[in-house]
This record gives sequence, C-alpha cells and structure tokens, in this order.
Amino acid sequence: MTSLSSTAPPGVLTSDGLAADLCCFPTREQYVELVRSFRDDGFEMCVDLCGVDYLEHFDRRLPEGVEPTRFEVVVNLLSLSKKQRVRIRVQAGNEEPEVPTLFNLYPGTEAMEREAFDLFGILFTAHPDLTRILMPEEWEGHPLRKDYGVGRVPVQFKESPGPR
Amino acid sequence: MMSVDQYLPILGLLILGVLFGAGSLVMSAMLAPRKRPSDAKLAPYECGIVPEIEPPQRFPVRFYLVAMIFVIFDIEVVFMYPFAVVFRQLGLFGLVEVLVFSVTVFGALLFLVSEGALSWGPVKHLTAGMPSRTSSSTILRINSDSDQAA
Amino acid sequence: MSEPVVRAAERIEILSAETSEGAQELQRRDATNVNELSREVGAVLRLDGLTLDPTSIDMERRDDETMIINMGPSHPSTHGVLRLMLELDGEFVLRTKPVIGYLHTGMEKTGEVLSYIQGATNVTRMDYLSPVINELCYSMAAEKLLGIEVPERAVWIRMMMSELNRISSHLVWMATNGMDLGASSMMIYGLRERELILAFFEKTTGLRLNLNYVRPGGVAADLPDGWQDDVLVICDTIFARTFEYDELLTGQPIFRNRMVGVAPLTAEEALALGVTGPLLRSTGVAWDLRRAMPYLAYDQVEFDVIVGTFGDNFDRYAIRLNEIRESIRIIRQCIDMMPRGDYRSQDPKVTPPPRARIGESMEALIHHFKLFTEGFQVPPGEVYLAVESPRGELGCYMVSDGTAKPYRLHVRAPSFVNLQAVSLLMRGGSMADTITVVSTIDPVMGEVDR
Amino acid sequence: MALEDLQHNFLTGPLEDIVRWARRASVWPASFGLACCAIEMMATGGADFDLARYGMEVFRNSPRQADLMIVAGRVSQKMAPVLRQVYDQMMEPKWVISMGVCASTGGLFNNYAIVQGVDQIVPVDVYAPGCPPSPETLMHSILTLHEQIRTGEIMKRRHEGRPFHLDATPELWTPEVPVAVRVGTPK
Repeated sequence: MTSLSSTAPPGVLTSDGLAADLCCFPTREQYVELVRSFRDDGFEMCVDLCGVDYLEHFDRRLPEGVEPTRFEVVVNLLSLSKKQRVRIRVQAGNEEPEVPTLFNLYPGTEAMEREAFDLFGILFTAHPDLTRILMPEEWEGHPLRKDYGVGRVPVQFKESPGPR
Repeated sequence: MMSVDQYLPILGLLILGVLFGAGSLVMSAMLAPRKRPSDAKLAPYECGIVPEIEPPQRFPVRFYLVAMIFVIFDIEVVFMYPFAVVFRQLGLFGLVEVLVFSVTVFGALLFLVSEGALSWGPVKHLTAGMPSRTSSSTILRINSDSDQAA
Repeated sequence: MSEPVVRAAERIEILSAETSEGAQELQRRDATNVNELSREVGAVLRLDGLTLDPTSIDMERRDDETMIINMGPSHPSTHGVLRLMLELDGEFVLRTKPVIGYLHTGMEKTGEVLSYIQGATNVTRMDYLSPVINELCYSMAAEKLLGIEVPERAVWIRMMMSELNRISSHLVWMATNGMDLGASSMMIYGLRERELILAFFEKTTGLRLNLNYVRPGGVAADLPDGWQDDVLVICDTIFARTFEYDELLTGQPIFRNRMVGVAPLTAEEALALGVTGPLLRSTGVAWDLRRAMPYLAYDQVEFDVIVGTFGDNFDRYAIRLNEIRESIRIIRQCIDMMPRGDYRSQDPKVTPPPRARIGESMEALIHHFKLFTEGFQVPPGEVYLAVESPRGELGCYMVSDGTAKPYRLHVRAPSFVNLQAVSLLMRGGSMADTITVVSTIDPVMGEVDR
Repeated sequence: MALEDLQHNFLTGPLEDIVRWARRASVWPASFGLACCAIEMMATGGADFDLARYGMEVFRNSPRQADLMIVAGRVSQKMAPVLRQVYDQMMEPKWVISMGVCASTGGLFNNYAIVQGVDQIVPVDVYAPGCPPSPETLMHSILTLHEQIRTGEIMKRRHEGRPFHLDATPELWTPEVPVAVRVGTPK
C-alpha cells in the first residue's frame, strides 16, 4: 500500500503496518481537513462511518503519539479511480464524545452519523438532524455501548449463562 | 288493468333488492361476534400509525376537475334511458339523434382534456430526446479487457 | 355513552404517543432547520454548493396547503417495514423523509455475544434475500483476521453459491417489482423460478433460507454428488425464462410509462451519497467489486459488468435483468472449473474433526467440544472487508480483542445507504413514482435496520 | 345478540355450522410481513405452495378486509405499538398466527430490541415453529387454525375464559389497553 503521507496534512500519523489496508489516525482538529484532502485527492465515495466503544479493550494497538480514548469514529473512504481504500480512525473522546460532521463533504454520511449518535451517543457538531434513527424516540440510553446490558430475558428452562 | 302488471317486474325487482340489502345487514348484525366500536377501529387507517396530523380540508383543484369529467358521462347516460325505452318506434331517426347528442357531449370532453384536466402538471421525468430503449440496448457491457475505471 | 368516548380519546393519546416518533418524523417546513430541509428536499450538498436550492421549491405551495402523509410501516409496496413520510402537494412529492428502525434487531449487539463459529447464523439474517453473501462477508473477514487460507474447492463453491444467491435475490426483486407495477403474473413467475434455486440450496445445505453454509475456514458440507446436472438445469431454465420476462415487461406501455425516465440519478449525486450497486451502475459508473477489487476467484472467470446510461428506473430494471444472465454465465464456468479437494481448511484451529473420528479418539472429542462451546481465538486486530451483494457493497468491519468473540462487528449495509437517496429520487415525482422508486432501490429492511 | 349468545340447540346448530364453515373457507390474511418469514410467506403464496387452495387467495393489505393476521418476522420494540394498532383495526372475528420463532418467543435475538414473543401484544391462536418455517410448516399451522375455526373450538376458548396470560377482564376478551411493555434500559 503506498503511503499517502505526502498529500495528507502535517501532524497526521499514517501507518500501514497495523492492518492490511491503509489506516490514518488524525486528531479531532485535523479530522475534517484530512477527509477533505483525501476527497480532493480522488477518494470520491465515503463508504462507511461507524462508532466503536473501546471500554473493555482500551489497550488496543495504536501508533505512538495517538492517545487512546474510549470512543472512536471509524470512517472508510473509497477511491473508484485508484481502486484503493483508506480507513480513518479518529479518537472521539471519553465521556462526551464529540466529532465534527462530514455532511458538507459527503452528504451520504448523514444517516450513518445519526446511527452512530443513536447507538453510541457520539455527538456530531453541525449535523443537520441529529436525532435517533433506529431506536424509538423516547428510548433512554445508547444500546451499543459496552456498559449497556444486552437486555437478555433469562430463559426459564436453561439457566446456564453460556454464550447465548 | 293491463298497465298495472306492466310494472310488476319492476316491483318484483325492487322487493328483491330491498330483501337482499336488508337481509345481509340483518345477518351480519346477528351473526358477527361481539361488536364494540373500539376507538382504534374508528380511527382512520394510516398504515399502522395513529394519525395525529389531521389531513387538510382543502384539496387541490385537480381532483375536482377529474370529477367533472365523470359528470359529463353521467348526464349523457341519464338522457339515454328514455331513448332506450322507445328506440324501436323511433327507428333510424332516433339512432341518428342519439349519435348527434353523444358527439356534442364528447365535444365537452375534448374541451376538458385540451384545458389540461388530465395532464397533472410538471412531473420530473427525463423525457427530452429519449430514444425508445429495450432492456438490452440501454446497457453497456464492460468485459474484463476493455476495463475502464469510473 | 360519554364514558367510553372519554376513555377512547385518552386511549388514542396512549397509542398515538407510542407510534409517533417525534423528532424522527417529518415536521412542518417552518419547524425544520435549513440544512435538514435541503436534505429532505433532496439537495445534495456537493463541492460547489447546493445542486438544488431548497428555497426555490418550484412547486411553491404555502405550508398549510400541502399534506403530510406517511406510507407507514405496514404498507404493501414498501418492501418490509419502511416508513416514508411524504409532504404532498396534491399528487406531487415535495419532501420525503424515511423513518426506519421498525425492524431493528440489535444484531450488532448480538454479534458481540456470539463466538466466531456462531456469528454466521446471526449475520445471515440481516439481508434475508442473499444469506450466502452475508455469511461470505463475515467468514472472509474472520479468515483475514486469522490469516488462514481456504482450500481452492471451498473458494469455488462459495463463488457458485453466492452467484446462485444473487440470481434468487434478483428474481425476488423482479417478482415484487412486477407486483408493485400491477404485473402480478410476474410475481408468480419470479417466485416459481426461485423455487428451483431454493430446492438446490435445501439439497446442499439443508435449509431454504438462512443457510449457515459458509463458515470461517470453508463451507459446512461438500456439494451433493450429481450437483452438476441440478445446477445445469437451473441455469438453462432461468436463462430461457429471462427472455420471457423481457417480453412480458419491457414492451408494456404501462411498465414503460412508470419506469422510463422516472427518478433519474446522476453519477456525481450517486457518488456523493455513497450509493453502490445497481443504483450506482445505472448512472454509468462501472463499479462492481467483483471486477474492481476481485475476491474469491472472480478474476479467473469471464463476465461482464452491466452499466446503465440514463440512471433512471428502466436502467436499474435492465441492469438487474442482465445481471441474472451474467451470474448464469459465471455459474456455468464454475461447473466446468470446479477443482477437486477438501471443502474445508484442514487447520485444526478452525475446523472440527470429522464426525467419524469423534467416536474413536478422546482428543478428537475434546477438540470438537472445545471448538463448538468456546470457539477459536482470533488474534487482536481490525479488518474491513467488502463484497458485492445484489444491492451494493456489503462491508464487514470487525474488531477482535483476542478472545473467541468479535469485540465490535459493524456491517456496512448497502440498502441503508441507498435508501438515503430516496428523497433525491422522489423529489418532484408523482405519488405513483414513489412506489417504483422504493422498488428499484430494492431495500431489504433486515439489513437497513440491523 | 351474536352467534355466541344463541343457545346451542337443535334449531341453531346447522346455522352455526354453516357460519363456521363459511368463515373457515374464506380466511383472508393481512400481509404483516416483517423479516425473513415474510419471504417464506410470499413463497407460500406463490405458485409452488399455493395458499389459494385453502381460500386464502388474496393477501389483503388493509386490516379492514382481513380476518387473519400472520405476524411473519421479528417484532421490534418500535414496531410493537404499530402491530397493536393494526390488530385493533382488524374486523371481528380475527385470528393471529405467530409465524417463526422470532415472533413466537424472540428466537435467536434475546436482546433489548426485540419483543420476546408477540403474545405480549396480541392474543395468538397458532404458533408456527421454524426459522423461517418452511411453507409446509406455515400451511400446517394455517390448517390447524382452520380446524379450530370449523369446530368452533377457537371461539369457545375465547368466549369462556380470558386468555390465560393476559390480565384482561373476562368480558373484554381483546384487552383494550395495549400490553406492550417497553423494555427499559436494563443496566
């Protein structure tokens, strides 16, 4: 994988040793700038945006200089012309995760950001309609957080706390 | 006397109609299980959502224009009933008369259509210079050697 | 009489409070902020500002003259439990907002509770029209994390089964699209052809739907002997039938009026919205993951990528119809080039010992027991892997923390993203066009709501 | 004065049989397709496993014209009140088949998002097992329902006692207030 550090704005750590495809770890301030530079560099489509809660797996492998926080937003960009993918993982913060929205760069991320807000509680500044998308309106709590129980109704005839 | 039983079949038909109508109403009232018009049943059906935005009272005028077209044909049929009773005595003259009448009524329909009652206004359809396409002429086949990027 | 009426009134509040989704719904125009209004009107904020200025709603209607209705969750033509809220000026659509979540099953949460062996059963129920392709995406992601190789025969079996699944998914689309446009005989034909494929699935995997056939490490069982003639029969009959559908639908004036030129989409808008699959290819962008980023053995088979020209409903119909023929072409090559060998990787870490040996040796029994109760450990790391599902790019983002269960499983559903193009496509069309737009986007609510 | 209030004597016996036979032979399902089971329900309605043989030719879309609701698929918490509203708007006499284990008991998804069993929301008459139940299983459950309608056993069970699991008062055999309890946030 060619490294894109030449075009990426300064201060961004790009390291492709971690996983098969290219990963970038901008800070929250460089986040929108980096995505804009990728888009101008030929990454036409933002394929996926999702939140991850690293409460129980805090010590995951991160390049040096990136201080891990509990929440992380993972963005997947795709370049149809160069047939290349890049993954941008931005640390979103511990208790009040807050990340600027990508709606002005890729309008397609509007629903994905609403889902990340709904299931994780990650706020997206300047998002046009930051409301719940999957859960009912008056649902309290964000289900995909690690401290949110599975909501498993104990099954009468089988009390073993197995994987199921 | 003769004239009375002339109307007998109409009377019979009337009674049958009333019998059938009233009969089905009574049967369904009698046989349907316990009926309580629960409030959900009174509410209009909105695909499962309880409606809280009540629909507006004023509908666009296009819906009423279509109703006008029906009125034309309704009136036309009403005038044809008396003709149908005596059309044998009238012979050719009656037939031509009715044809002239329906042509003039048809003129009204032509006027309405030309006024645009049936064309429902600007619809965002790609129609400019649209060739008549078949399901194989509208697509391109990119096989592996002539692989051009997006 | 007054008592029940009062009770009825307050009961309506209880119920309406429960079914109303407050901020998620379409509000009046003055109650929505400009950005959201432009999104609902279908403006795609692209590089050079709005392609469609929301303030110049060309069918300018005062706010109280328009009607907000909802094509609610239980509606015959919304292909599942999609709820579309439309602001209508008489017959024309001004604004649209999809309200989803009515089939949210918490699959990503369940994915974190199930081990890698059990996970395929959960993922396969997301896009219930193409179960094999869901399992394929999940298993290939797990294999990439594990770094194990799948034997050659398993690769080809997986490719053939996912192509068969693509045909059965496109057949269901042809059936429901025909039903939506009034051609109910198309519904009967589509489902009749699909039964051939489901019979073959039942023969190889034991189930018609939700097969749990593709597992990390290979496939659950080998193909039954004599499978070549079954698949040949399927290919010949369906290939002949596609010309029947062509004759039945393409020339029909009603079908043409509702499909030709309706809901056009340009390539730039599609890319901005992240739309993939037949919807993207209908705009002329030749992007098919099987060709652009080949996985399995797609680089060894010969097939065409079908691309449309005008990006309207008719193109999407033509693309899906011809993709059925392309899949048949691939399956014929799979029959000829199917390699011999074992159908599952012999790496004991992933594959349980064969059933026969469990009776004899104790270690095999323990290995089998450990594998199925606790599952196998996957080295920590993360991976994003995408395959081409009949609706677009199906991606699986998997983070593992070294235990036997994925730490985070996120599935990038193509229908979820394609559905957001609904407000752009329906803008300015008539009410009848909304039905064809929802049908040609082909959303499967299982994978939209996950 | 309804069919149940008649005294079951010699005169009214044949009338009841005729009514029950007519109801059994013309059950029209409301297509309440939710998830994978809906695809199997479509396949059952298709040409190979034709449902029209049992008089269920048409899948009515509006509950006003349907008297059987087949809950085909998993019912999420957001969908529960909608399901209850459509059930309330169905005409009497109405029956419910809960198709698939997800509708019957929450099935594979024992989590926060799925109502663990549709009988918490609507009284269910026949449970069709399977995930998804194959068309034969669905037809078997439909035939058992038809059998219950023909023998009148289904109306008898409702008429005498209240359904066992719902704490509705006896004379209200379909409870007015929805029973759907939103599972809060289990901490």
